[in-house]
Amino acid sequence: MQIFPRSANAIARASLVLTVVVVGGLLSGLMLLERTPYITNAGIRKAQPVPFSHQHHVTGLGIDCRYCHTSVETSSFAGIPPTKTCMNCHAQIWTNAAYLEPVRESFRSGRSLEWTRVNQLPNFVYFNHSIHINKGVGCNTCHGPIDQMPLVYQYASLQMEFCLDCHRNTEKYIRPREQVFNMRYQPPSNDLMGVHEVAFNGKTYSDQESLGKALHEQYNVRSVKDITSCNTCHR
Amino acid sequence: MSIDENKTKAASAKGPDVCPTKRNQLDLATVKEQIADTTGPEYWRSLEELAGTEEFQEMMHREFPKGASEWLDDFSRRGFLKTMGASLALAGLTGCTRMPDTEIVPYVKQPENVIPGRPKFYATAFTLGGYASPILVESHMFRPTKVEGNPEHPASLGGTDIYAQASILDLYDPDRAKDITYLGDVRSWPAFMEAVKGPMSVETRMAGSGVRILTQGVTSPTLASQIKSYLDANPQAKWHVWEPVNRDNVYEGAKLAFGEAVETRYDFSKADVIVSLDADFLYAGFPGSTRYTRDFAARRNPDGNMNRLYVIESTPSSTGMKADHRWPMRAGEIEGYARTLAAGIGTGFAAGTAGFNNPAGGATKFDKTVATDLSGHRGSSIVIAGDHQPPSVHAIAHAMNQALGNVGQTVFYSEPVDANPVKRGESLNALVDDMRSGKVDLLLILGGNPAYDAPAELDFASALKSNAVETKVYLGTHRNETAELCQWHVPEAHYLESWSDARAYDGTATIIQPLIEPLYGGKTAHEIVTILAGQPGLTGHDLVQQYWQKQHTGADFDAFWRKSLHDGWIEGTQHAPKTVALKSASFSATQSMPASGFELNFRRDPSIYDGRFANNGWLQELPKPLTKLTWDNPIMIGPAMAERLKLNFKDVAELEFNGKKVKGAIWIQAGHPDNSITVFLGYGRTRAGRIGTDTGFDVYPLRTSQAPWFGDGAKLTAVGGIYQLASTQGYQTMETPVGERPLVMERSLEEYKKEPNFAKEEEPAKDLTLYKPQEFPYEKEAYSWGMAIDLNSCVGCNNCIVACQSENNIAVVGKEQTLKGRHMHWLRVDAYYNGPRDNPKGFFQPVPCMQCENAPCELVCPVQATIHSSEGLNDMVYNRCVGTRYCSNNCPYKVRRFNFLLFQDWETPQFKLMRNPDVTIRSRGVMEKCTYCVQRISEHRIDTETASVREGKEIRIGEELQTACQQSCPANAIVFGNLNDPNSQVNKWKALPRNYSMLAELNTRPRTTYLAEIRNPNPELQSGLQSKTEALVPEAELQAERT
Amino acid sequence: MSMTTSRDVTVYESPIEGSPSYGMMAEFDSAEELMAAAHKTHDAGYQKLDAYSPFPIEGLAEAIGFHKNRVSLVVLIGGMIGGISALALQYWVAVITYPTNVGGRPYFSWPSFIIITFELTILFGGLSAVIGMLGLNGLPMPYHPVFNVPAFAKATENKFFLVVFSSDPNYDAARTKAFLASLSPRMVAEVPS
Amino acid sequence: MATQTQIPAPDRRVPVIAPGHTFSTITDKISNIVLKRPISLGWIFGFLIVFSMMNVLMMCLGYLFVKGTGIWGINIPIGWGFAIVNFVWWIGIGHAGTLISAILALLRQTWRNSINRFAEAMTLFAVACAGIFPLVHTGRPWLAYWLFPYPNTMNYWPNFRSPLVWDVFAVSTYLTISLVFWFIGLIPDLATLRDRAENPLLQKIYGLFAMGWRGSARHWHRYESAYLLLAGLATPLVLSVHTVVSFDFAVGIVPGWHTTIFPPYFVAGAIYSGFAMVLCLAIPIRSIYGLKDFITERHLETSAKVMLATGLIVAYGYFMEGFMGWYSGSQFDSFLLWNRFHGPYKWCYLGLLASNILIPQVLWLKKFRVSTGWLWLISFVVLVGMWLERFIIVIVSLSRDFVNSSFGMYYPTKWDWMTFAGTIGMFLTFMWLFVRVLPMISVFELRMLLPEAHVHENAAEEVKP
Repeated sequence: MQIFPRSANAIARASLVLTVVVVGGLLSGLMLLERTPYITNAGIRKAQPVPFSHQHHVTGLGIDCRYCHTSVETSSFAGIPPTKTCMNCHAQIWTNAAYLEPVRESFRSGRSLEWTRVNQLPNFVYFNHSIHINKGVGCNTCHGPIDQMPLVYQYASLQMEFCLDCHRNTEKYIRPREQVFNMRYQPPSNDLMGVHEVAFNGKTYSDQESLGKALHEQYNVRSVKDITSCNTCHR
Repeated sequence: MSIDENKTKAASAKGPDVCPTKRNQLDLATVKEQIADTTGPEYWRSLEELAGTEEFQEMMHREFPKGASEWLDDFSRRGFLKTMGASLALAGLTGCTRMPDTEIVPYVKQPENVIPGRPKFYATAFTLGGYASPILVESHMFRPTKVEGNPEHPASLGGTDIYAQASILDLYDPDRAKDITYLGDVRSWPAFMEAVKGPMSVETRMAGSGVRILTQGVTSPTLASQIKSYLDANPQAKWHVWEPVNRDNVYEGAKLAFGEAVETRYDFSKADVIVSLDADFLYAGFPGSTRYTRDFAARRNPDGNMNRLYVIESTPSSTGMKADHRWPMRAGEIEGYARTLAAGIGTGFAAGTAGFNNPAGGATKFDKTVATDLSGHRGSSIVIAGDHQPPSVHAIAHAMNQALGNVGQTVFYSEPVDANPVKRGESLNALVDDMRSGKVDLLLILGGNPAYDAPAELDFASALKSNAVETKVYLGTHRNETAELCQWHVPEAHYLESWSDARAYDGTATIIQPLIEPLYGGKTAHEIVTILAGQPGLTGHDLVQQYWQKQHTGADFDAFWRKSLHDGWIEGTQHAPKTVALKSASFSATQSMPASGFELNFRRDPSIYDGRFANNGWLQELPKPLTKLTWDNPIMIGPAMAERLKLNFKDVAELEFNGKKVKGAIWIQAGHPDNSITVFLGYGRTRAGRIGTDTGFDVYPLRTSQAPWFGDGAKLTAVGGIYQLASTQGYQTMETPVGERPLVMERSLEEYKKEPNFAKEEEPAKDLTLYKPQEFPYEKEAYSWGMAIDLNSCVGCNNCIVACQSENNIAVVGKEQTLKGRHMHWLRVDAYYNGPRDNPKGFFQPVPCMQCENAPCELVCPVQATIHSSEGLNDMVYNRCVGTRYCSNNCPYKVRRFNFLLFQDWETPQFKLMRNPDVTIRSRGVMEKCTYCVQRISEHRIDTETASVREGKEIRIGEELQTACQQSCPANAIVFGNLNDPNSQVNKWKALPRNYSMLAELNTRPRTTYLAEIRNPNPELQSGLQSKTEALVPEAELQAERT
Repeated sequence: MSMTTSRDVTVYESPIEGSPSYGMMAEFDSAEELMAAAHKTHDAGYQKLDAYSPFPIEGLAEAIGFHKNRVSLVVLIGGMIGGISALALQYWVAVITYPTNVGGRPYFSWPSFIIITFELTILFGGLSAVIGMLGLNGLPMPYHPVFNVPAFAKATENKFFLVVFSSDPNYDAARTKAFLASLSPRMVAEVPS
Repeated sequence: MATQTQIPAPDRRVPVIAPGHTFSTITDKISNIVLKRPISLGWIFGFLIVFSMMNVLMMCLGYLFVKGTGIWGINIPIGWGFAIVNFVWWIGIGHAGTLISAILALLRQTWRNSINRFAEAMTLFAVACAGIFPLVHTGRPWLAYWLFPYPNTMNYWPNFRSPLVWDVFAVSTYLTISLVFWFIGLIPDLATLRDRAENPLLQKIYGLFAMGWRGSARHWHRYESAYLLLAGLATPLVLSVHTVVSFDFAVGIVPGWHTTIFPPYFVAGAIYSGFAMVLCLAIPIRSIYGLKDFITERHLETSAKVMLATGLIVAYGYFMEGFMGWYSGSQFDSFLLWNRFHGPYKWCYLGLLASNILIPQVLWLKKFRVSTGWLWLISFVVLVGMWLERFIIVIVSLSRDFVNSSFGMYYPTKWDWMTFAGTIGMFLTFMWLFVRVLPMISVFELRMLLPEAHVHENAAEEVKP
C-alpha cells in the first residue's frame, strides 16, 4: 500500500541536504564566532573613570608614550601612570574641568583611579613589553593607531594566531628602535604611491624585506623556531 | 601594589586552565581594589580597617577542614554549581571563554626605585632555636615569595635549609592568630598595654620579683640586651629559657671538659677523617649544618683529596647514609665506644667498660683501625658528638680533638652563640616550681610552645592552667596549646614582618628586616619587652638600630647600617676563636649500660622539627630523608627486632616508657640498631591548625628531663590493627629478584681509580632508528640547557624539594592523596638501601625531569602539550594539556605529576599573595613537571637580550642563572647551565668520567645526568660494608599488600 | 477487485479510466518464474522494465538488461580522496604550518602518519559506497507508484513482480497486459502513477 | 522440472536453518517478534534493571566531571586504570559483529546470515560503550575536541604521532562504518516491516528508515556490490582497529607494553571476546524468542570452534611474551615476567591464564560445544578472562616499571566499579531495546538460505514452449 504522499520524496531528499547544511553551518559558525570581537574584545571601547583621550595627549600634545608608561622599556609591564603624573600638568591646566574631578579627587584622597584593563591576555600567557620594545617592535604594531583613539580600545585579536603571525615573520614587522615610539612610522615601501625610504645605520631602505633583514642582523632577533617554542610565552 | 600585571596573573583566576574565582565572595582581588590605592604603611592600615568588615572576617576565617586532602572532598566549599560552571565555561572553544573585565589600579604616588613587574631581593635571617640562617628573600611588589640562601654570608654561601625555605609558607599561613585576645575576646594593643601596666607598676616596686620571662633560645643581641637591662633594673625578675630540641649536652659537655660553656665550631673543609658519634651534622636543625654540608661535600671529590667519614649512630640519619663506614649502635653504648676509641688514640682514657656490641666483628679490629686512621691525620681530623649524646661523650670528643691537635685546625671554640646558655631543662624546672609555689605574678611566654613540648614530669600545662599565676601573657604566631592556657595572647609577628637581629652558628650577626608590614598586626618580642622596660612606643626598628648604634664604633653609622642591611650580616661580629684548656682527662660515665627492655630514642622530626612546623603543609608533606614518610611519625625499629616481635610495617603498637604509654604505627628501618626504638617529636599536636592538628602521635608524654634523648626499659607490644603511613617511595632497594638495577652507580675509591668510567652505560647509536635520523641542531643554538647532579655530594637534605615547591607554586595534597600516590613534588629525592639490611649502604638520588632529547612523553601526547623547545627543554604547556596522563605512563623516570583533583587552593587569599607570579598555577586535570625553572631562564634571557641590544654587543646568560634546586643546595650537588658554553660548569661535570645518564639503554638521551657515587672506605675494613649478602625486605611489597 | 482461486490470470481494469498509467505489473510466485518472465519480456523487445523480489536474485538484473553499475567506481574515488587528504593534512601540520620537535622525531614522521591515512581511506571509501548506492538507486524515495498496487506489499515477503513501464516505446496498455498475462503470472495489474 | 528445482544449497553440510521453512514462515517468525509479540513482564522487569544500571553510569560521569579523575584509583605511576581497561575490553567485544558480517561474508560462510544482524548491533553498542572512556578519562574532558584537527585560533594542531590521536580516528571510523554497514543490512528488512505493520505510525516510521526500498532488481544489483565493497573495506578496518588500540601500548616504552606481538594478539583476543559475547547473548535470546530454528546448534558449535582457535592464538601470545621476557635478556622484561607470577597482582595473572587458556580447552570436546549451558558458562569465563588480560596489560605493567622508587599500587574505588557496571548497563539497555524494535535476524538473508531462493541457470529455457 502507499504510505507516503507524492511530496514525501522531495521532502526526504531536501531534509537530507538540509541536515548537512545545518550541521556544517553550525560548526563553521562556531569557528567564526571564535574570531569575532564578541570573544576577542577587539575594537571594543570600555568605560573608564576618566574619558582619557590618547588622541589628544599623543597627537594633540605630542607627549611621548614613556612619559606615562615608564617601565615599558625595562619591565614586562608597561606601567600605568600614578595620579601624580596626571597632576603634573593638571595641577596647572584644566584645573576645574568637571570630567577631571576623579583625578583631583584621587590625588586629594589618595585613592587610586581604577581603570578598566583594555588589552588583556589570559593568565597563562607571559608577555614582556621590554623585549619587544628593545627588539624594534613598534607600539602600534600591536596597539594599533592608539594615537588616534579618543577612548582606547583593543586593536588586535590578541589570539595566539595573532602573536604567531609576527613571531613567524618578524622581519615583516620590526623597525629601527628609534622608530618604536613613533606613531606616524611608515614601513619602507616602493609602489605606485611612490617610494618611501627608511634610514637605518646610515643606510636607507625602500623595502621592508631588506630592512627587516638588516634589523635582524643588528638586533640579533632569535630564529623563528626559537621564538615559536612554547616556553617563549607559556611557563 | 596591584598594578603588577604578572601578579594579577597569579592572583586572579580566569581563562581555560584555571579555576573560577568566586565573584560573589570577597576574594583578594577585591581586597586589593579596596586597599591598593594607598602606599606603604597606609596600605596595611587600610587592610586593618578592612579587616573589621564582616566579609573580610568571613574570608579570613573561612572554614576549611583539617588535612589538605579533605579540602578536595568538601563539596560545600568547592560548590557543585561553581565547579560545573567552570566546566561549562571551559566547555566552549578555548577562544570562546570570554574574559571578564578586570581593573588596573595604579599608585597615586609611585614609591622610589620600584619598577612594577620586577622582583627585588632583601637580606635578612631566619632563626631556628636562636641560630640564624642568613637568607635573601625575593619580593614581588612588597610580597615576599621565595627564600634563597645568602651567598655572601659565611654561614650560608648560598645554601639554605628546609626550614628557612618553608618559612615563607608560615608567613601566609591562614591559621595564624590574627587578633590580640584576652580569654578569647578580641582586644586592642593599647588595651593590652593598659592591662599589663597595672601589674608592672606593682612589680617594679618589688624589683620584679613576680615577673618571669620564658623565651626560646635567644641569640638576638638586641633582645638579650633589652631583657638584661630590664633584669638589671629589676633583679628579682627572672629570665627562663626552654627549647625542647636543645643543646644542653653540648654546653654541659664543654663545661665538663673545659669548665666553661663554649660553642664548638668545625671546619670540615680541612678534615680528612671525620668520626661522628651520633651527630647528624649534615641535616637541617644542626647549627651550621648548611655550611658544614658545603665544606663536607667539597671534600667528597674523588679526583681531589677525598675525606673519609665514620658514623656511629643510634638512629639512621642522612649523615649515616653518606658515611664510608657506618655502625648502628644503641645510643647508650656509644659512650663506651667513644672511650675505647679515645683510649686507642692515647688520650689516657680507660677503654670503654662494658663492651658495646660491635657489628664489624671484633671491637679490637674496628675501633683500632678507626683510631689508627685518626692518629694518622693529626690536625686534619674531626671527632664530633651529637646533641643527644650525654655531656661525657662531648667531653671525650673534646679530649680526642685536643689529643689529635685538631683544635685551631679543624675545631674551634668560642663564646656561646646563645645569649643565655642556661641548661634548658633546669631553667624550665625552676620556673615551674616558682609557678606552683605562687611566686609568679606575671608570666611572659615569648614564643615557643611549652604547654605542648615541656618535659612530661614537669606537667607544665597544668602548672600554667592553675590560677597560681596571676597574669599570663603569651606571644605566639598561632593560637596553640600554650595560647589556650594564657589569658592574654598577642599574635607574634613573623620574622619576615619584624625588625630584629640574630647570630649564626659562628656568631656572625644579621639584622632581620621586614619585607612586609605585619599581615595581622603581629608584635615582636622586642615590643613586648619594651612594655616591661616601661619604654613603650619604641618600634623594633628603633630598638635594633639603637642597639647597633651603641655597638658601632666607627664614623658614619648610616653607611654601616645600610651596608649591614644590604649584605645581610654585620662586619666583624663573628665570634673569635678562643683557646680553652682541657680540665681533666677522665670523665665519669654518665649513662649506665643497657639494662632490661629496649632503648628508646627521642629525635627531632626531620620535617617538622619539634612540632613548631606542624602547620606547615610543605614540611608535613616533605618526604623524610630516609623513610620518605609524610604527614606522620612512626615508631622506628630495626628489621631483626621487627622479626623477633613479629611486627610489620604499619602495625599499630603500644610503646611503654616510664610507665607512660602511647600508640603508634611501626616503621621497619633498615640499618636501625637492634633492641632500640626511635620515636620522633613534634606530632600529635592538638592545636596546631588546620594542617597540623591530629597528625601522627605525641611522644612528649614519654619524654622526661632525666631521659631527654634516650633511655632504657621501653616496652613495645603490638595491639593489632593497621595505621596507614604515607610513604612517597614505592620500593627502597634497587635490588629486584632478577638482579640489581643500575639507577645509582657506586664504587669504592680504589675501584674508581682503577676504572674511572665504570658508570657509563652504552647508549644505542644515534642512527638506530626507523626514521632517517634527523638532527635537531642544538649545538647551533645560543643555549642548550643541561643539568648534572653529583650523587657524591648530595646528602639528601631535601632542600631542593622545598625550594622547587616554593619556586613553582606546587600544591600540597594531604595525607589521603599522598597515600594514593598523588604527591606533586616535581623533584624527588629517592633513598635506596643496598646490602645487609641491618647495616646497609644508603643512597640518595635527586630526580627532577630528565629533559630527554628523545622524550618518550612528547611522542605520545595527543595535543602536543609537551614538546621540545629549540634549546632542548622538554616544555610542558599547562594550558594545552587535556590530561590523558599518557605522558606520565610513558615516562621511564616517573617525574611527571598530575592534578587528579583540584589540588591548588584557589580561594585562600593569603596563598594568592604567596605564589610566584611568573609560574602558571595549574588547575585540575593538568599534568605538570619540572621545567628547569624555565621562568628564570626566560627572565635572564630577556634581560641579557635587552642589554645586548642596548649596548650593541652580545651578552650571554652566564652561571648567574640558577634553578631553584641548584640555588638552595647547600652541598653544591646540582649544576645547571648552558651545554653550548664550553666553559660552563655543567660541561665540566659532564666531561667527568663518572658522569652517567640514568637508564641510558632506553636511548632517551637525558639532559640531566648524574655523577656516580664514590665511597672512600678504609681498606682495612672493606669486609664490613662491601658484602651484599642478604637482600633487603622489598618494602613496597609489604606496604602494598598491607592496606 | 475480484480474486480467482485457480492459476488462470485475473486481469484488473485500470482503477481510474484514462488516468496516466505508470506501467503494467505482473505478480509471480517464485524466483524461477520471475526470472523466466523477465527473460521473455526482455527478449520480447521491452526495454523499460523492472523486476521486484524480496531478496537479491542472481542474474535477474542482467535478465532485464541492467549490466553495469558504477558503485565500485564511486568507492574508488572516495577512498582515494580520503587517503590523500589525510596524508596531506598531516604533512601540512607537521612540516609546513607549525613544525615541532616532538621527542626528537623528524618533522615528517611518515611511519606514524600511515595509520590515519589508512583509516580515512576506509572511512571515505565506506561512506561513498553507501551514499553512492543510495544515490544511484535514487533513494530515499518513500513514494513510488508501484506501492499503489495493494498486492505489491508482498514484494518484501514472498512474492515476485515484473513491471513494464509505460515509458517503454513498445508499451501499449492492452497489448502489454496481454503479453504479461501470457507469462502465466499470478495476476496482472496496471500501475497507476 | 520438479527434479531440476531440487537445487541444493551451496553449503552441502547440515542446512544452516531447520528444514520446513518457507519465505513467509521466516518472515512471520522474525517480524512478528517486533510487530505482534506483546511486551512481556520479564522484558519490562529486565529493562528496568539494566536501565537503572545505565543511570548509574550517568551519575558516575556527572560526579566525574565535577570532581575530576581523582575519584578513580589512578595515581602516578598508574595513570591509566579501569577507564582504559574497559575501553580496550569493550572495543575488543565490538569486533565480533563486523568480523562476522564482513569477513565471513567474503568467505561465503552462509551460516553467518542468522547471527550477523544482532552481532553487528552488539558491535555498535559495545563500541559506543568503549567510546565513552577515551573522552572521560581525560583530566579536562571539555577540551577533548583538541584531539581533532580543526581550524583553530591557536594555529596549533594535534600530534599525529600519538597513538591516542590514531585511536580517535580508528574508533570513530570503525563506529561509522559499522553503523552504515548495519543500516544497509537493515534496509530491506525495514521495508518488510513497513509492509507488514498494521499500525499506521509504525508504517510511517519503518517506512521512513526503509527509504522507499522496493526490492527492484537494479537496486539489488547495486546493493549487493555496495555491500560487498563495504565488507571488503570493513575487513582490513576491523583488523586495524584493535591493532591501533594495541599501539597505545606497543608504542609506549613501559615493560609489558613495548612489544611487537601486541597487534596480532590483540586482534585475536578481540575476536575471542567478541564471539564469547555473541554466544552469551545468542544462547538466551534464541531460547526466549524461539529462534532455535534459525540459530541452530551448528551456529553455536562453529562459534565455539572460532573461540577455540582464537583462544589458542591468544595463548601463543602469552607464551611469546614470557619467552621474550626471558630471551631478550633485558632485566626489565624478565622482572616483568617474575612480577606477573609472584607480584602483588599474581592472582589476576593466574586467573587470566585459567580463564583464557585452561578452561576453554574443554571446547575440544563436542559435548561442551553443543551444550548451551556449558557453552554459555565458558563464554562468560572468557569474557572475564579477557577483562583480566587488559587489567594485567594496563595496570600491572604500569605498577612496576623502570625506577624502583616509583613502584605503586592500584586500588579501584567504588566509582571505578560503578562506571564499569554502568557501561554494562548501557550496553544491555541498547540490546533490550534492539530486540524489540528491529528484526534481530536478517530476514532477507535468511530467505536466501532457502533452496527455492536459488534460480536454476537455464530456468529461462525450461519454460520456453
